[in-house]
Amino acid sequence: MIPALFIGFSLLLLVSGLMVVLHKSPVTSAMFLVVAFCALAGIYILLHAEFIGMVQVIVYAGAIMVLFLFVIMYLNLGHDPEHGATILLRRLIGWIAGALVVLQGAMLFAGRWALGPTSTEAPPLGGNTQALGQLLYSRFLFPFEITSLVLLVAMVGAIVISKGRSTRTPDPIPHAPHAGLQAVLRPGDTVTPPTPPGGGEA
Amino acid sequence: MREYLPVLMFIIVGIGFAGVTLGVSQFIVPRRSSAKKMAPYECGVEPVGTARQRVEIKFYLVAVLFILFDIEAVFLYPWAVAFRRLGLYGLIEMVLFVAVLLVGYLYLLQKKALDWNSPS
Amino acid sequence: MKRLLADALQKYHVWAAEHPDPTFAIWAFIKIFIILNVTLVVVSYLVWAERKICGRMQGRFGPNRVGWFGLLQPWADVVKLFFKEEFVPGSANKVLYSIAPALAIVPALISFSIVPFGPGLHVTDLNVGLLLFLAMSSIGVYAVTLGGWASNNKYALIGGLRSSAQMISYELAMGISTIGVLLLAGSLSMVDIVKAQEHTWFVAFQPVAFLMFMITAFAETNRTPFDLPEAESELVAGFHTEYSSMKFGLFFLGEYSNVITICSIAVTLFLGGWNGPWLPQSLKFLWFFAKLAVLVFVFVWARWTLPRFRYDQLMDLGWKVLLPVSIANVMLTAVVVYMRVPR
Amino acid sequence: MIPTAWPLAVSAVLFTIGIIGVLVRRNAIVIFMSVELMLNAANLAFVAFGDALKTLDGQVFVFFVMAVAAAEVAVGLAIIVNLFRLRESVFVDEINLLKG
Repeated sequence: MIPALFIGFSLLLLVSGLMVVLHKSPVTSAMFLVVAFCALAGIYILLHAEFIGMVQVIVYAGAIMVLFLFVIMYLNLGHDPEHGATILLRRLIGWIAGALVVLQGAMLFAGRWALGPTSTEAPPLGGNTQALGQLLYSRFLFPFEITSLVLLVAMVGAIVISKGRSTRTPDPIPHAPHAGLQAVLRPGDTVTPPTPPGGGEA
Repeated sequence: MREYLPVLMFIIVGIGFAGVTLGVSQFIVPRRSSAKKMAPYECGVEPVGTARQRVEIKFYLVAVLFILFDIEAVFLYPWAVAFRRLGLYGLIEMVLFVAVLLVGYLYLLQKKALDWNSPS
Repeated sequence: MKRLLADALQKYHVWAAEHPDPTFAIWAFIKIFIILNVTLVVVSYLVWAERKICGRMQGRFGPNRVGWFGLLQPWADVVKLFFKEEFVPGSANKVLYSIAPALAIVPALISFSIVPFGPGLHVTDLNVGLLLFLAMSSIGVYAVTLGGWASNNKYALIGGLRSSAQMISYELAMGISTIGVLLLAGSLSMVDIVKAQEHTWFVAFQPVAFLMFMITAFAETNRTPFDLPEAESELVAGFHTEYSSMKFGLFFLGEYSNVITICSIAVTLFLGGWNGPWLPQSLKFLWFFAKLAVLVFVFVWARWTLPRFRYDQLMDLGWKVLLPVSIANVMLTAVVVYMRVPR
Repeated sequence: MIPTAWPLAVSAVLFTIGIIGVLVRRNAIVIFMSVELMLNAANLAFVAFGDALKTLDGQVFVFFVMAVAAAEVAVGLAIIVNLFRLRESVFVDEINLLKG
């Protein structure tokens, strides 16, 4: 019963992972990534990592992907236009890598690993979270305190970069290509030639 | 491991219920669409321009700060559950952790990153 | 007849003893089926109750046409919603447009799997129970964001963004305000939390956390005084402007079942779940539903009395008041628990 | 029971999908999502080995990887947003500020 569940979750994970990469519109690939994270949370629970599974849904599927959605909405992205010579080259890389994936998967699934099957009984000290908590705050104290510094740096960095130089209007790039903007809007929309980017907009 | 089975079944039953409801309503619903009905709703006025405008930067900032403080909350859960065995060391560790993030929070307040009506 | 029943039961016990797993699965499925139907009926009658109470508060009757005291009103609504015409806006993203309502109702229902209604009456008792509720409420944000974005409508986009920004800000304060309870109970499993409240409910030790949990509960379900993004006077109907017929019905159902879910979690965490003085062990679940009814009444009552927050007040309250207060509360509880725990 | 080879194979395949995404796609946001996929593939390998050797160290490490990944996404997307403000496009081919 458990292996069947594992295979189900893995298929869901790999298919939605592929769809993230292949789909045209970024919002749809973001939603496939959310599905992939939930499938991954299911796999973690099967591997006796319940707390990590729940944290995965809360942090990745619930917080990081919301940020991705907000940024995609902020950037007002339509579909990704496919044009230019790079298409041919990219298709080639895609196929080679695809073959690599299939070969790798088959080889690993068939391969015998030295480690035995995973255990069935729950980890020793009571609930998973309790044991994790004790371990995390005793042996892994140092990385835990460093993580708070990493978060602090990220907070300050994000605020500085995004609020950044809004007071000083950024110098307009002489040849800023409008093609980019044109590519962003769908062909159907008419747009009056925009003023060169870099006006003091918020 | 067995107690997670009902959660999975609940997920499947929930999705099934939502799917069946939407599916049934697809068949029953009368379809007399016209160009007027299909246009986005603008309180009866003729829709102007595309609906995909630019969105302010503040929503981005709220989401970023949400992630960082969410990580802090997630670190608090195992600490809270295992607090009785950790004792004084656990308390001191967490006070340090929260103090560092408090510095970030004060920076956030000082820079008025989350003021909605301040013209940024 | 009785003999037939007796040996059928006996045969069932023999079969159940042999292979426990399938019996566990069947019992779980029966519980889930019951909970799903009971929730849907209770939610539709909550809608009816809200309209009745609102009527009474505003000096009028509320629905009393359909059936006795308007009791058949919810069924009339459901049938109406099924048969209303559906306008899918032209350039809307069809797939995401129809997924959003499902995302509104499914997480709210799943959180019921961990709620302990009575001493033995819970679908499942996970040792990370509370986190499942928080995970499901963070998935609920997508219904609002996608609903706003996919319906390709100016009001819906801005309303959807504002509601999701509000929901994630308050979800943070909700997560941290539950940590005080974890410190006292020492476990994430909901049944252990309720058992830890045998003598004194946690609302006695954590009044501030309970108050903050209720405030975030209002914000999390987008109800007054936090429903500015979908207020009539503000953005037409916020993120569900472009929705009609059963899709709007699912959003509506999702909001109300979210109210019931959050209230039952609040009862389990702070008001001692099924603990109550006089009732015998088998009738304890009545305590749970009594407390649930009181909390849901507070939700309905607040909707028709409190004025609405402006958006910047709402965000300031979330970030500048609730967050620091809840972290301070966690630290204070930790110090007190450390002092009081016998060495 | 689940033989350890299976989660490791899934993690390897997921990592390769992440690499494909980074190489093939032109949109900076989708590249960033593929990096997230690669990070999660590494997390899966951690948990698989942690479970096989019956220690919790694997899970603690996944915990820290999540914290760092969150910080990385926060700052990375801030950079992408600023790039978009400057160049009005988020396609990596057109962002060549360093060109002479």
